[in-house]
Amino acid sequence: MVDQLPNLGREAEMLSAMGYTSMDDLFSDVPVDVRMQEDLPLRPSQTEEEIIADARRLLGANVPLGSMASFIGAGLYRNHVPAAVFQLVTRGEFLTAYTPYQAEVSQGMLQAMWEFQGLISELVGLPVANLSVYDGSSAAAEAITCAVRVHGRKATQKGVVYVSELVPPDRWSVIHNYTQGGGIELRKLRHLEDGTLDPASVAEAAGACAVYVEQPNPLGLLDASLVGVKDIVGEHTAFIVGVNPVSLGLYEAPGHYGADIVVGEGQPFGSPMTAGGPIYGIFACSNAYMRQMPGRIVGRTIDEDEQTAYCLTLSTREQHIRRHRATSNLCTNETLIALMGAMHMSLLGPEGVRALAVRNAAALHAVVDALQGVSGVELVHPDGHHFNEIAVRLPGTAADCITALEAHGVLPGFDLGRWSDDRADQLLVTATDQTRPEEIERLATAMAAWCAEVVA
Amino acid sequence: MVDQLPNLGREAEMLSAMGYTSMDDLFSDVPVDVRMQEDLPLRPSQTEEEIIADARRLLGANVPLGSMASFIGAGLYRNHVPAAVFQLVTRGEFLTAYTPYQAEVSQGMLQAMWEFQGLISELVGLPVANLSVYDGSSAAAEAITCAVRVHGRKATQKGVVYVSELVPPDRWSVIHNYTQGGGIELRKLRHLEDGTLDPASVAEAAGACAVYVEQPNPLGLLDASLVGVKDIVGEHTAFIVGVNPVSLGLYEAPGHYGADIVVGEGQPFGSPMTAGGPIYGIFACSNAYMRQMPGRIVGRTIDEDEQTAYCLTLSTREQHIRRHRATSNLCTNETLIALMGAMHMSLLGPEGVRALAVRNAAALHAVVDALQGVSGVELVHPDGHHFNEIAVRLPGTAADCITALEAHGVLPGFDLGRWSDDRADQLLVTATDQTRPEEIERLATAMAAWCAEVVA
Amino acid sequence: MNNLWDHTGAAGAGYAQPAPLVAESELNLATSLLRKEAPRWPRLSEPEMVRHYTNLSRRNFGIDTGFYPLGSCTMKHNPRVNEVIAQMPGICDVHPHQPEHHLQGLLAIFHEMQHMLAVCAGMDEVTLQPVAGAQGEFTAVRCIQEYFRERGEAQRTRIVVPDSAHGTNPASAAMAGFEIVEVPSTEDGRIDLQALEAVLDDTIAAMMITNPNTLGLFETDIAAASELVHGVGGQMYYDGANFNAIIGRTSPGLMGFDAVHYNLHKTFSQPHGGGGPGSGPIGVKAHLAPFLPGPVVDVRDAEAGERTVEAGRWFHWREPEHSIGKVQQWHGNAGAVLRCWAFYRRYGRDLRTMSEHAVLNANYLRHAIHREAKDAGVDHLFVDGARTDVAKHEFTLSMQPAKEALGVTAMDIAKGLLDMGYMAPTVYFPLVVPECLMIEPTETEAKDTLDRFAKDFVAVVGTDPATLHAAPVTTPVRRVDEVYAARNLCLRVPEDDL
Amino acid sequence: MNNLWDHTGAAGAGYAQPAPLVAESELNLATSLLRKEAPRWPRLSEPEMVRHYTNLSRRNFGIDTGFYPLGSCTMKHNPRVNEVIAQMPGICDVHPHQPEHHLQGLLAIFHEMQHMLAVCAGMDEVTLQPVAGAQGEFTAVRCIQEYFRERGEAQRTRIVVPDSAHGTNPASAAMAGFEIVEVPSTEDGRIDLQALEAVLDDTIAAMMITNPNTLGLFETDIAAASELVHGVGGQMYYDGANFNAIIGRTSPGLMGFDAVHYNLHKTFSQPHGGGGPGSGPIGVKAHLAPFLPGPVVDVRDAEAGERTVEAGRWFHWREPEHSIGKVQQWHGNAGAVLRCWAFYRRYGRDLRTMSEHAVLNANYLRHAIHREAKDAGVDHLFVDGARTDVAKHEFTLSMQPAKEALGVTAMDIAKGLLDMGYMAPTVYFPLVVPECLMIEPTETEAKDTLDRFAKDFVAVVGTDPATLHAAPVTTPVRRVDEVYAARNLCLRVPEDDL
Ligand SMILES: Cc1ncc(COP(=O)(O)O)c(C=O)c1O
Ligand SMILES: Cc1ncc(COP(=O)(O)O)c(C=O)c1O
Repeated sequence: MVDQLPNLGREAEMLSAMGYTSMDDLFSDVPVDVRMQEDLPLRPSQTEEEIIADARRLLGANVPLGSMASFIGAGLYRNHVPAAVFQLVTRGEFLTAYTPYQAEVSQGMLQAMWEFQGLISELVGLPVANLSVYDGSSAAAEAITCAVRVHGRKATQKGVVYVSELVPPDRWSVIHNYTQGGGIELRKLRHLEDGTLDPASVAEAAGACAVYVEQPNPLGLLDASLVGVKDIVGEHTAFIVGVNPVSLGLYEAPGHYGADIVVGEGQPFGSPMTAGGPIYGIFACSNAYMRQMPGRIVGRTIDEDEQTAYCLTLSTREQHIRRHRATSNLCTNETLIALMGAMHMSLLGPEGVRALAVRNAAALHAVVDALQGVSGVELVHPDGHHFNEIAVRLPGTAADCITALEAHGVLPGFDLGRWSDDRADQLLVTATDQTRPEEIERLATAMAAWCAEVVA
Repeated sequence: MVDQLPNLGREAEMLSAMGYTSMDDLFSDVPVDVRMQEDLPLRPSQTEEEIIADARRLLGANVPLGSMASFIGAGLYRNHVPAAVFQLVTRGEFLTAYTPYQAEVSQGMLQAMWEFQGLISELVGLPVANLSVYDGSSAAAEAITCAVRVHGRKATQKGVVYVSELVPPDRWSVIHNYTQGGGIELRKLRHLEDGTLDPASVAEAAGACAVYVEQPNPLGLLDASLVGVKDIVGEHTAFIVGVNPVSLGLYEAPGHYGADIVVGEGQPFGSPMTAGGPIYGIFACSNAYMRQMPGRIVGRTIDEDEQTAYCLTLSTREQHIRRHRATSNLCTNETLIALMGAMHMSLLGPEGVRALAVRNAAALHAVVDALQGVSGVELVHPDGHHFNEIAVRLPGTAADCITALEAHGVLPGFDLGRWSDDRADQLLVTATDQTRPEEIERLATAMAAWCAEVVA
Repeated sequence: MNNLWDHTGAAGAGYAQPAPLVAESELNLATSLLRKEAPRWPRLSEPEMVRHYTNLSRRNFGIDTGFYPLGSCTMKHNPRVNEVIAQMPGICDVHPHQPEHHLQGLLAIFHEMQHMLAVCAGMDEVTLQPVAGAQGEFTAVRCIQEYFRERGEAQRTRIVVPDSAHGTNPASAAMAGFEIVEVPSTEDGRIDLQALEAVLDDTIAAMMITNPNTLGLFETDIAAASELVHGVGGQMYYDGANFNAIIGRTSPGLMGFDAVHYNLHKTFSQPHGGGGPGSGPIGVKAHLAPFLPGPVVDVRDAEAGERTVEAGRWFHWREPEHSIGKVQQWHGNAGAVLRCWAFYRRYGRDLRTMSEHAVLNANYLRHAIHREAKDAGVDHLFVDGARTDVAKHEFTLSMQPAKEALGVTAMDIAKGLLDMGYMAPTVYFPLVVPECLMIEPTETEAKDTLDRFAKDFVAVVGTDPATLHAAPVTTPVRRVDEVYAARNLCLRVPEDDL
Repeated sequence: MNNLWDHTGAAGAGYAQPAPLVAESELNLATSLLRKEAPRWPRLSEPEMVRHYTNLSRRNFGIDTGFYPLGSCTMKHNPRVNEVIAQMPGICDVHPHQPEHHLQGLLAIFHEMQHMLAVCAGMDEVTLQPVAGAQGEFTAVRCIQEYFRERGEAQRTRIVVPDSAHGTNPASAAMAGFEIVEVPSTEDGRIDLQALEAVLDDTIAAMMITNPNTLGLFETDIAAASELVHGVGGQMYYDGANFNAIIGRTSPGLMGFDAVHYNLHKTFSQPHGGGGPGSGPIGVKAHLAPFLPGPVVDVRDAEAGERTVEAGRWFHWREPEHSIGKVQQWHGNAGAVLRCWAFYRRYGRDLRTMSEHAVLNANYLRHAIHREAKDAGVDHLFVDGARTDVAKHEFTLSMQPAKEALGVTAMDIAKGLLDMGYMAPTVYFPLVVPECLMIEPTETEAKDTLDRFAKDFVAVVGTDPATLHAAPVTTPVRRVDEVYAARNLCLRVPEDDL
């Protein structure tokens, strides 16, 4: 504490300069009946060295994925953030700045975010992107409220939005919380047995305010039928696609097959998983949605000398101006994490992002290969193309499998029973660019041993 | 490699702009008979991710002191470098600058080094300090050659320098290599049984060019008799003291008891041990030695507008100007590590450096307490005051003890048999501010077990 | 300076990667979906990328570069060890869906934070899930909404907000579906109890308010306001953005609040990162606790064989009984919570001293400015935003007199301060103070800095209007044309530059 | 800006520490030696310290901020992953005196580096101990000295150095006790074989030379020079500062050298850190190997039970038979060697490509400057420092014509370039080129940067003399008065400021 408060020991001097004699004088306006009478019942202060020792002990008790053969993903992905990213993003000028209200001394972050918008725009194939929202889930939710604001009038199914039934319950819950206040009705967009969208369900959605679907879907499946969705739902229904941005290094940008809004979890670009946050949400749209977007947006402009400059723009959408009529309540967002994303993307370049996607695809390919050699394990969608992850059916519950494989140092995936009871025997197995061949071997060996045991 | 060479893939374009067609054209001036004909017989290039994986594997095979109960020091000391230091020193402006030849765009490093000089000057009690030399050993060596340059004429023992016989052989060897070319004769300054300087030997040294002695000495002993040395050796013999700078938080600055030159290993301020380098050497002196100092020195000056500015000064001592008559061959030095030292010192402040010294003293006190409870272990200098380390006599060899205690996860100290055969049963046990009570307990327990075994 | 797209490496330039585990030709790719055209991203080598972002950063102002008296934002120093801790594998390389026994360290930290926040605010339970203050507001309002639905009081569809409230308050309440009732403040910037009483009835779900308020004043009538709102069955919501002023001196609980959000990134110093990330936990009284988003962390006695991080205690996730569900898919901004935990540990119960110093610094600076202004004879050019003896952690000044006398606006003063090497105070907020400058120095600024700022502020006020209108001149760009930006929208790299 | 002593925290301010393990009152301190007065260090809190050094850094120029064409210094990009590796506990928290089985990873890295450096230079053995190029020179010269003493040729007391040599060459040789014989270069900057021959006799221990030489020219007569020196029984010493130009294309071994130092911090990119640290290994032919400082790393078959990092191989320290002893007390700058190992791994055998690009960039820039100058009509204001078709990794320009015509010096041009946002080239070195600018772009600069620099350089050359004499004006300070510094020595904070 001593090293944090520069005026410790100078209180008397400062108080007396104001004509006061004690700290209490400065709190004389706090009515007696609301004053705290005792010391806070908390622990004593610690030094940097003690804190770091405790942090080492506590965080050391967590099990980092790198210490096991790990195949858990389900929305967050192991990646490698190039070393330069951490070293640059922790520069005090980025790290310790606030929102760039004073553009003249915030050109660095403003330009970086303008560039971020351009990188995302190019990646997803839409003309406009904001400088990120909280995460992929609130991005999905905000996309829906945005679509309703745009289409509320003309929609034939007023207030109705169709959301892919595969959307995991946690994400669904976020969407629900964000949309219920606007009187939005969420209906399920159904999928067929093979995991692809049910065309009949898509047809039903025509005339609703929006449809929300993910590509790859939460089971890792790539669905070629998405290419036709916009044509079916029509002009007045927003086609919203949630993406894993890494997949776009290899697969078509949704903006190129009719998506009106593209959202997603930006995390694999630039951010470690960090137990789920801070991460950042991607939000991009076509021009028609621009003035109803949530979040901050940077525009390029000029200064008094007509030099290129950058500033926040389209602010009249925002809470500090529009207050309860704002397009969103966003204030503090995830700029720094988006900056890490921009840095990562700028290092990758067009060929690099493709190579990264290929590495992810290849790792999953190797995993599938290995698992197909394990008797007892079946692919849930054997005919589908997958990216990053795949659902497999086990001879027992996924929960048991996860427990059993821990002894082998393997975390084999995510228990899909947590998403839906009827998937209790399904495991979502994830591979990324960071998956190592030894891990795959260990997975296959341990899985084979467990299956043999279960079946016996 | 691809990510390091911006012009990879643009070679043809660049060559043709010059009228060339191939890289070979640019090496046409290399005579055929000295051309390398084959590819370098080396491994292929790696990516960042592969290098980091290999580094983790290889460095992971080393045994960091923090993973054991470690009591090894002998010139390098475990410390805690405040987190701010690493984050600031890796800022590109510091990290990737060269020597500040262009003062106008190097004010940051120049000022920081000028401040470093002031911090060191205050710490050691001498008016002048340079901005560091390679390390403590070359600092000692350069102090001796500096003293000989100053006193060579008037010395009655021409070219003779007395060096404490306790100086470890490795350091002695560095001193020898640096001094032999100048025709300097090194003689041993003797110590008494109790580890303090032999006054008779000091008296012999009067009239030599210099005496070099360390405080605390290499066995950790503080020698009060150093206070009288300058009076004995006289004005024309340089009194050079090698220090552990942390000890000066608590103990008198040698400049205050007559030292003409103070040198030392700066490492405990700001730098981890790093297997012995990069570290930095401290070099400070009285005004009489200033113009014969080695290394770079920053002076405060003014710019064209009479604003405060900083620049390298006293350069006529240096190799790039004086060439073979330079006071030293120093060019590249340890500026960045000295900067880490300055940062650490600036955070500590006068009371902090005292507290740090007290922590070091307290840790050694606790170790001595614990070892005195171990039957079979004896202090070599039981009546002496020690700092950071202490020599103990064992019932077997130190080498055996170190081997035996490894099984207990204890590295009990440094085998003094490596310094001199007649100390093969002596162990130099080091404690610092980072020594933890559990480590001391483990040391005592393991040592007791081993002693019991050896004696039995 | 250059933008990213000015870098023109050859195809294939940039970050080098290991070969894929399986050759591309052997992969079973979804051919019909393959991307036809690569994203037109620029191509940079690492040296170019490092220099680009280094130079961008050098065109940015942070607390690390200078005094940042941005009112309402609590721009305090970010202790550096927190960044070291936040990069440990035990947080970075951890997945939120790992089993509980993989995450005992993290759960222990969460539990400690829930406890500490509850204690400091006088609340009963805390969730760490919301990732920013605004999301915290929204979450708490949702809990209140479900609480009333559960009680059969669905008619409570309105939320009271003072006119000086931060924009996120009404925006969050509206997002949850509430109607906003704005109440005016008194002339000196405080709650107008009469105006409040006038709008209260049984359609009111809650009142949202911050204390100290947006003018930096402690709402002395807060207990009375609580009583009034509670009197009609409504809930009191505490916007914790100004919590830095009061820790250990009073608490929302003592003032009668039912729910509160914390801006951890302000009070507990998660670096603001040019706009985020943040962390916006909420605390509630027991009656609202069943509605919190889940899971929260709870503790039970450890069973045999469980490897604990605290002897005998096993930390586990718990789903509140009537949980509203989730507002973030995972467990919130765990990395930010961790940094704030490290910050908390640095103070422990001395958080009270921290708040005292925040208030000390604000009052000291206010006095110093007024004194310097009097000495320089420019004290007629601005007035206090609100009459008060003591401010809390921040204070407002109105430049209205300067505007009237010289045509110098709050914005001109702000830009003048940029030229002196400072970040400008918050300008034009709250709207109730004309030509408002809102100044919050925080506890981590040295007296010398405050003295210097007071002098420099007064010097800027005394600068001739023409110079101020032309300011800033020493910044990376001159005054930026925001109108041009809005009229000529350019939100990404133009096609022509690709 | 402020200096450290302007911070005036109260007593006890600054870095907070845990309590000592034993109370101070119980310690048995050496009372007679206790310090009477604390060092008058400033008192800063962490926020002040962080801001102080952040702002100092902002007044400094590095490769990360801009183009740094400092000839002879090889200011290439520092790959960032190397800094991550260098902070791993397996290097930071390791003591050089730990047993060999604690350091197998480090020893393996050392061994790999010794091997690679030997291969690249065509030498037989390498030591990594010297911590800078100059220390490497000194070490090699000491080895040569002991070699001759051992052979009974103690009369070899002189070392030949070209007049264009770097100052460390004569300084290092003199430190070892040698007499320096300076030989002039030919008009075009190359070795003058006749002049060399004239000074050679059996008192000559060695010739020290760098190739490409200090003017950036390949010494085409190098083999002949080697023969001459060997002819009188002397040794050839290669100053490796310019090694970046030739790797994989030729080697000192092929040219006939017996000993070489490497500037790892140049060629292998240990960040220069504003002056250091560096690393200056030396490589020698077999006859000098027994004299190397020890220990070096060697490898043997692993024995049963030894935990190896490379199957079957056990790395160990070995003391060369006639070792000169040590030049650094430990194992040299291990942390720097490690970074350079990571750098090496990035290229592997493609180090050749790296050198080719260094040469490509230098030649491209030289052409571009001449072309731009011609276009702008200022090509009469400077000339090549040496006539040549191709340069290697650097080249020199002489501003003598500008000086004669307009009174514009190389220093004026340098300061003008600072105003354009560049680091200036090396000025006034080598001394043999009048009004010399020495330009080394390195391989990590993009073509676009080179094009821009060429234009800007020519623009500076064409700037009116008065403006140039007044330059720089955009830098943190204006032209610094070095004479004032030397005449009014102020080497530390003045007593009056304490
Ligand atoms: C008074 C007040 N309330 C709420 C908020 C919103 O918090 P956040 O920015 O974390 O969403 C702020 C943020 O500036 C604020 O100042
Ligand atoms: C040609 C030449 N030789 C030797 C050296 C000395 O190397 P160091 O600075 O590493 O001591 C240098 C350094 O600038 C150099 O340029």
